[in-house]
Order: sequence, then C-alpha cells, then structure tokens
Amino acid sequence: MLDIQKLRLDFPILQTKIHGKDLVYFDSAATTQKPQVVIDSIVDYYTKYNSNIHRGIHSLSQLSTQLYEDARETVKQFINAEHNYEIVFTKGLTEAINLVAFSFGETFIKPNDEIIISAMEHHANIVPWQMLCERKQAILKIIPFDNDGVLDLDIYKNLITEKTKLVSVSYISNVLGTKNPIPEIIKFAHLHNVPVLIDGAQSVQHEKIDVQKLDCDFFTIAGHKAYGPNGTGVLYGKEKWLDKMVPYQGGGDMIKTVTLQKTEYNTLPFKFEAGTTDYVGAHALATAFKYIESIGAELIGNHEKQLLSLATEKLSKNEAVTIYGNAPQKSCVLSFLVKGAHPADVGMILDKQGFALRTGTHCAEPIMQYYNIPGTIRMSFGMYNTTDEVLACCEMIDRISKMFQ
Amino acid sequence: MLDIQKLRLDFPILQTKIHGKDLVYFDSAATTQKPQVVIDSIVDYYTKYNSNIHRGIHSLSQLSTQLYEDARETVKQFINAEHNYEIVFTKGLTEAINLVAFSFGETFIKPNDEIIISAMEHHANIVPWQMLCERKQAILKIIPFDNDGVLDLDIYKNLITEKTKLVSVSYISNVLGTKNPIPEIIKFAHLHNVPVLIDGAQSVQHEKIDVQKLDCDFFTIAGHKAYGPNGTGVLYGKEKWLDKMVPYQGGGDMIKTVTLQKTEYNTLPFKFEAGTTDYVGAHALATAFKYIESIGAELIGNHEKQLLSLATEKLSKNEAVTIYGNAPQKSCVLSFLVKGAHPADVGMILDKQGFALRTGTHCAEPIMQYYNIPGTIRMSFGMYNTTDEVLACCEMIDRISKMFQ
Amino acid sequence: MEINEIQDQIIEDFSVFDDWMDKYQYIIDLSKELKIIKSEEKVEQNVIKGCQSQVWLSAEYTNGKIIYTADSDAIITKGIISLLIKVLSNQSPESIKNADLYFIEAIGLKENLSPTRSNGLLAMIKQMKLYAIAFDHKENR
Amino acid sequence: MEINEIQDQIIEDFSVFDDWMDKYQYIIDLSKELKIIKSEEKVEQNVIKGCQSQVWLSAEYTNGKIIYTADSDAIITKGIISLLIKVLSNQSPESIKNADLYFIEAIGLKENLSPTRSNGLLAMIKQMKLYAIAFDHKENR
Ligand SMILES: Cc1ncc(COP(=O)(O)O)c(C=O)c1O
Ligand SMILES: Cc1ncc(COP(=O)(O)O)c(C=O)c1O
Repeated sequence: MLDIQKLRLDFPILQTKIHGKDLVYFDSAATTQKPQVVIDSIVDYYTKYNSNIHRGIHSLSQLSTQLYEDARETVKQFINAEHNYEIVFTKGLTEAINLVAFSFGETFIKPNDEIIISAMEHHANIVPWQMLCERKQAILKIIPFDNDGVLDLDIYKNLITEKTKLVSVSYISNVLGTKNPIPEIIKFAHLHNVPVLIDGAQSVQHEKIDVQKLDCDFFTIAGHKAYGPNGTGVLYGKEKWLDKMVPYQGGGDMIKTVTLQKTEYNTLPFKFEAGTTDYVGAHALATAFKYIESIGAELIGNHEKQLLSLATEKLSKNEAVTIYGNAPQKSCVLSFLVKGAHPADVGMILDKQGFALRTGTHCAEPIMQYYNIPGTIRMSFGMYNTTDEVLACCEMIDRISKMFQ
Repeated sequence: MLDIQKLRLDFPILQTKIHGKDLVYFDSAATTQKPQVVIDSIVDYYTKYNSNIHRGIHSLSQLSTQLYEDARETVKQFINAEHNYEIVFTKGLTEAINLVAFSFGETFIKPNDEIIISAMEHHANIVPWQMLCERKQAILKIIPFDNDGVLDLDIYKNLITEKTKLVSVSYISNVLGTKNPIPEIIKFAHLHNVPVLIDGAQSVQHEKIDVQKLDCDFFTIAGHKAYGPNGTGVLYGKEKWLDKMVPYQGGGDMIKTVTLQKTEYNTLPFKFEAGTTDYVGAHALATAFKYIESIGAELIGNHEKQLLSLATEKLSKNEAVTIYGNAPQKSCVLSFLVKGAHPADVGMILDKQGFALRTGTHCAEPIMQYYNIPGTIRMSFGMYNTTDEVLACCEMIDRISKMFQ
Repeated sequence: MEINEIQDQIIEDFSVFDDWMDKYQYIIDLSKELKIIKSEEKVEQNVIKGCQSQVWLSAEYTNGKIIYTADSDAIITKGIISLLIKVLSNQSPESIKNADLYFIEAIGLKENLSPTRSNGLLAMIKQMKLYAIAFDHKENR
Repeated sequence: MEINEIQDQIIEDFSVFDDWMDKYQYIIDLSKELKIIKSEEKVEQNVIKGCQSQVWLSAEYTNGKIIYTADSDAIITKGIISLLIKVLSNQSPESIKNADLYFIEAIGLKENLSPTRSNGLLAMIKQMKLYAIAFDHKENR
C-alpha cells in the first residue's frame, strides 16, 4: 500500500492555498505536479554540471554528455526498449507524433495511402495526420467508438487494407478514460505488416509499459504528464523504422558531415535530435522515471483505480450528473457534465473551493462532436490524490449541481 | 563599469572545481551558465504555479497562462517587436529555423526558387535549407567569406535574383566571431522584396537587439545561450509572414476547431505553438532577459569586447598560434590553433588546468573546409569572465604550445 | 438611474454574501433575468468566442440610449452579463463610453474578466463600448 | 615481456610525474615512438572515427604474435596508442584477448577512454581485441 500522506510531502506545490482553501489538484491528466527530487535534479544540473553536450572535450561537457546518455539509458530501461538508440528525446509528445508524421510520412506515404486513427484521439494524434494526408494526398480513416467510449474493433479490422501504412491510437483516452485494446490492435495490424504508433500521453504514469512486450512500432511519452519537467518527451521507435526514416529537423548533432553541397546524416538516435537538446530536461525526466519506479508503477495504478471507482460510484448517484466514458477497461480520468450547467460554470465554482478540475474539450473536439456537448468537466488522478479529496470533491459537485437545477 | 566579482556570485556553478582547479568557463558560445534568479524562477514555478495552460478555468491554470503570456510580453519588449503575437516560443534556435524552413518553405518555395545563406553558417542554418531545397527542388546559394572571415557583399548582391525567396544569415559567426553587416544585408534584400532571417544565436547575450530597427523579417534566439534554460528558444517573425505561413506542427492549442474531416488553425502566435509548450522554460527565459537588462546589455558587450581584445593581443604574440577570424567587426569568440597540435590535444590539457574551451568544428564544418583544418580551439566569453581568467588562459596556452614544438 | 448608482446598488446587493457559494447562487439567479438576444440575431457576426464558452451580443440605439441584449452558453457568464447589462443598458453612448466598471472588482469578479479566463466577458465589455463609440460617432456626424 | 610486466613498467615510469603538464609532455614524447601504420593501410577500412580525432589501426599476425601499427591525427591520442601498442603488440592473441588494461586507470588516463570522450580510443581497444579474437579463431580452426 502507498503511504499517500508521506508521498504528498514529496510534492511541494500541494501545500498551496487556492482562495484560502487547500489546493485539491485533480488535473494530472493535463500535467502532473513535480516531486522535489525532480526539481532538485534541475537545480543540481545548473549548479554543478551545466555545459553543452556535443561530446566536447572539457570536463563539464563530458559530464553533461554522460548525464544525458545516462538519461537515455534510464528511459530505455523504464519502457524496456531493446536499444538505447531507439530512444529519441523530444520537446513533448506532440512533437514526437509530428516527428513520425513528417519523417515516416516523407519516407513511406504516397498518394492514396491510408492512415488509421481513432475518433477518440487528442488533437495531437489527429492534426499531424491531417496535415500529412493533405500534403501527400493520403487518406485518414477513423475507428469509431460506441456510446460507452469503446472502440469498434470489427470496424477497425475492416478499415485495414493493402493501402494502410500506419495505425496511430492512444493507450488511454484523456477524456473518456478508455483503456484501448492495444495488444489486439497491434497484433492485427502486424498481420498486415502495418506498423502501429501508440500515443502514450496517459500511460507510463499509471502503469508499467514494456514496449517490447506490446510490440508497438512507435511509442510516445509526454514528460510533463509523468512527473517530469515541461518541455520533455520521448519517442521510442523500432530501429527498423527509425533507421529508414528521413530526418525531421536539420542542425547540429544530427549530421555526420556537412558540406555546403551535401550533408550526411548521423546514426540513431542523433539523426533525430537536431540542435542543442534539452539535456537538463532529459536528466530531470529520467529522475522522474526513477521516482515512479521507487514508488512502484503498479501501486500507483491500483491506488488511482481505487480513486476512479470511488469517484464513479459517488457521482453515479447524482441524477444531475452524466458521466462520459463507461468502458469496462478504464483508467485515470473521469469526465462528466452537470445538468443545466456549462462545464465552465462548474469548474469555476469548484475552483473557488480549491478544487482544480479541467473543463472544456480537452483538445479532443471530435469526442465532443460525437456526444454533441460543449465539453466536459474532467477529474483526473495522480499518485498524490487521496480518497478524502475524492469524497470532498464529489460532495461539492453534489452541492453545485443543486444550484443549477 | 560592471562589478564582475559581484556578478560572478550570481552564477553558482562558477564555484566548481575541475581536477582540483578553479573552473574557468570559456565556453559560453556553446551555452551560458545560469544566474541564480533563473534557477530560482524554475523552482518557484514548480513549487507554486505549475499547471498546464491552455487557458484552463482553475486558478493555477489561470496563473500559469498569465505567467506564460507575461513571458511573451517580456520577450517582445526585450527585442522590441511590434506585437507580442509575433513572438513564438520554440524549444531552441534550431527548431526556430526549422519551423521557418518548413512553414515558409511549404507556403512560398517552388522548384528553382533560390535561398541564400553564407558559408560561415552553423549547421542549424545550413541543413534545414538543404533539406527544404531537396524536398522542393529549390537552389541553395552561398555568400562566401574571405580569409579574414568577412562576407563578400558584392557577391551577395549578385546572388540575389528574381528567384530569390529568402536570405538567412547569422548575426555573429560562432566560429570566426565576425559580426556580419546585417543592416546592409537586409536593406539590399528588401530592395528586391526578399525577406531575411537572422540566426541570432550569438546576439542578445552580447548586445541590445531591436528587431524593428533591424527590420529583419525573422529573428531567432537560443535561450540557453542567453543565460536562459535549456530547451527554450524564440522565433520572432513579422506578422505579414507568420500570418501567411502554414503551421509547422499539429496538435493542441494550434487549432481553432478540429473535426475528423477538417481542421481550422488558430491565430498567431498559437498557430505555431502546438502541444503543451514549455511554459516554465518561457518564464525562466523571460527572467534571464530581465537579468540581462538589469546588468545592462551594453555594459556586458563592452566588457566582453575588452576580454576579446586582450585575448587576441596575447595570443597574437605567440608564433605557434594561428587565429581564425580577423574581421574588423568581431565579437564574443576567438578561434585558434596551435602549431603541431590537434585542437583536441590543446583542449584536453587546458581542461586539466580547469579551463573549459570548446574544440572541434563547432557545428560549422564548411568553415573548417575553407581553411582546411580539422577544427579549432575556441575561447568564448560570457559576462562573468574576467581579465585575470583571460591572462591565465593565454599563459597556459603559451606553455602548452611549447610542448608541441 | 445613472451607471454609478446602479453599480453601487449591485455592490450593496452582493455585500450580504460572505460565501462564494451564495454569491454564485445569486449570479445563477441573475442569469435568468438576462434580456436574451433575439434568436435571429444569434448569428456568427454577433458572437464573441472564448475558449470555453461563447457570448452573443447585440445593441440597439433608440431615443439616445443603447439597449443591449445578449446570451451565453455558460450560466455564470450569463449572470455576469446580466449585471453588465443592468449597468450599461439604457444609457447614453457618452456615459457608456466613459463608464468605469468598478463594481466588478468590488463584488469579487475581477478575475472573471482576466484575459486568461477567455470566457468572452472581457471581449464583451470591449464590444459594448465599441457599440457606444459607434453610435456616439453616428450621432455627432 | 608479458603484458602485465609492461603495464607495471609504464605505471612506474609515470609515477615520477606529479603534475599533469609533465605527464602530457611525456605522452607527447611517446607519440613519436609510435609504430606508424603504413600509408597504404591508412584507408577507410582501418579508420576508427571519433567526434574530434581519428585513429587508424592495422594488425599483422606472425609467429603466433600480433603486431599492431596505428596512427592518429591527435598527438595525445597517438601517445596513448603508443602505450597501448607497447603493451599489446608482439603478444599472442590469447593473452591480448584476456588482457586487463589496468595501467590506463593507474596512470590517470581512464577518462580518455570514456565513451563520451569520443576520441576513438575506446573503439580502438575494442578493435585490437577483435583482431586478437579473429586471429585466435583462425589459429584454432
Ligand atoms: C551561430 C549559431 N547558430 C545556431 C546554433 C544552434 O543553436 P541551438 O543548438 O541552441 O539550437 C548555434 C549554437 O551553437 C550557433 O552558435
Ligand atoms: C491522449 C493525449 N495525447 C496527446 C497529448 C498531448 O501532449 P502534449 O501537449 O504534452 O504534447 C495529451 C495531453 O493532453 C493527451 O492527453
């Protein structure tokens, strides 16, 4: 069992007061708060080790390069990649998907080729593919979901054709909480030699991920949603794909040799890491991953599932509340609406009581279009949330919902 | 006059020992060290304000959004842009150039169009254009420089034709130290309605930049080279260009509305800021800019020029030393070689004495090809360097150079 | 009544609440009093888009006074609009133009008007004043 | 002499220096003793690329012993190679394969072999051992 009270002390921001009330932070799906070790790792870096990497010859640069490559090794182990050069550091998950959309797209996508996503994707896993399809005259196909928020796998299987070049779906929906049947999706795609990208924005912070076991071709991580710093992300890609893909950005470190006429690109992973990377961020992200491991991904996941069950149970009792997303496999978020109220109305009053919940479309407008709603109120969980917080919030939602009836 | 000893106390890393010696950090052109206020601003953010922006409704998110937009305003004022929506935050300078290469390229570049860069550019200002030219069958033309490291403006003027779509040059060469005649380059390009991008990697940390006075069309900044945190950068672009350019990356926040069929893009600057931006980095970068202003850009620049003159004077006396880059207008870096020694040899011995100098090609291989050398040893200056440090380093170089004769 | 008299009245009304829940309950009730914009005027041209909620605003000029009607898909926004219309509607362009809306801060709703809130309220006040300027201009031609 | 005897000798040689400058001066002098690879063998196939400097390495097998020749464009790297060749050249594949190069750490040059240094030295040692394995294999067939 987690000792949540002890663990909360690791997160200094949780002591904040909002309008004089204790902050109750239920917005971890948007970004998690940072444990002190992660903050310290940044301070330490700038205080003791900072120097540009590029394998410079002086000691600080050597040290800094070492820390950066150590971070890569930590990430590799954290998601159990086969090789550390399959780990590319990016500025975020959105960039990781854009990288694949561009580099995979430029390398493999031709007119009339097809890419498959689902109807419950975050804009980060929609717009890059729309942009690619427009540029390449390719076709974007959509796996629909049902009223409970479950993907229709029969339709998915029919969508795959000879022309399908890539499938890109989220591990867990950031609105509906649906945990998608990723192993099945991947197995079927691989039967047709189609690679699969996983939007893992809501993944490693909730459970242990093993990319080799999943056998996904690409896996993407948002550092700031996994207790790591802002401006960090990870693209995992199988060597066989990354190796063939053209580079994304051009600049320092991604080249082997440059002349004014012709440039030869570097090997993996450097080919995809143009310019001075955020080596401090990478180190702090590795620190965050170690922190998650020290707490235990499974314990965290179980705790969060308890919170989700409790919140679901409580809110289900309120007749004015509609929950969006009722998949049997669900995790980390709870979206709902209060009858008669705009999501912003509820969010605003909750805020005055110290509860930080996100309201709006959560960058997943097609879900809102499906249900024909302007948005939802979303309660999302981190390792530091307590059952007391859930109970207090649900009670407050009950009170608020009465105001609108 | 700057009180360097006092100012040095702002930079905690300067107390570091290297092999038992005081660190003498002469690698600021690769990355600058960070003042305590910048480090503190990151800690403060994660300790008190952290929350995803996207204009969420709850207080922390509001506060965080406010801090992010305040940072944009600070940057706007720092470089005197006309509008704050002309400021796009990026993960670095390399990304800023890649953004323009893609978005300007996709919008305006057709087969046989021409782009002009110089022969002294950093790879970040070469490779993105090579990649674009390859994709679009466009032509890259090169402004040469002479043995002193001065661009040949006559040739430049002849390079511009009806087909020229963009000129992209560096403000100051990170190898030769040449301060290029940017106002003249811009004026001439504008006579032919050609926009100009400035690689400002070596700029704002050394002098006051006024983008309206320069009248450049794009200006790019590397945050980590200007006392700001890693993983930050700025793209300034005139509204008239940014507005017409297609977006670069797709994802959250850069859209107005998304349906699975069609997406409408957001207004500036959000159109170019897909995904969760590094709002903490942006805030810390703004803090760095305020720090530079509090010290005084002009004072910093003058101090650094004194250091450069002193180092040049001392090293010129050593017959075994060859200096690369002798332009009349020079700033911030001093590249040289020692007869009989590989740059790495010298760098390694200097390191053992605590002097951190960069050796190698400095991501500007075409310069090395021009001089037919394997690389240089580069001494580069930050506001915290002292004349004593310069003297000690030059003496050490004298001692080392004797070892190789 | 003059603008400032109305504002003072509102401030007094709100002074009885010492709790945010009561204040919001009152605002929700006020939302029901809003003079709703005619459905045929609920068009793209009259919409003020926020990130989260939308506001529609229309203005008519009769007998030297401006009459505003509006709507929003968010109830609290609607309640606040209702207050704004109480204060500014049925006033002369001149006094609307010059109005200092101090009541908003006084009743504790200032943050609802922050640019980061993006609920359309700030843009709405701007639009109300723009109408006043436009009608004033027409008048003085 | 056996590998470890040579290593001990080198460690002793270096023990007189209490200053990095002297140590490097000695390494620079050693660089001049390096048995340079034949120019016709200085080809792409024999190059070991580091980020900063390059190393060329070749090996010949005669009378049960391996003879290495090498070169580098960096003097200090050349000096260190010279030491490595002193230790490993003219030894049997078997003993090269199993050699524990403890002298490198003992004389304070360990960091020159770190993967981040990228001066080709680490890759060179690997390559020297690979030659030993290859020749050993040939022998035992
Ligand atoms: C002139 C110049 N341009 C571009 C860059 C690339 O900057 P970054 O790697 O921070 O993106 C540098 C940094 O070395 C530089 O000196
Ligand atoms: C499922 C999902 N995908 C993608 C993203 C985008 O992540 P980021 O904005 O950190 O790049 C998010 C974050 O909200 C998400 O929840």
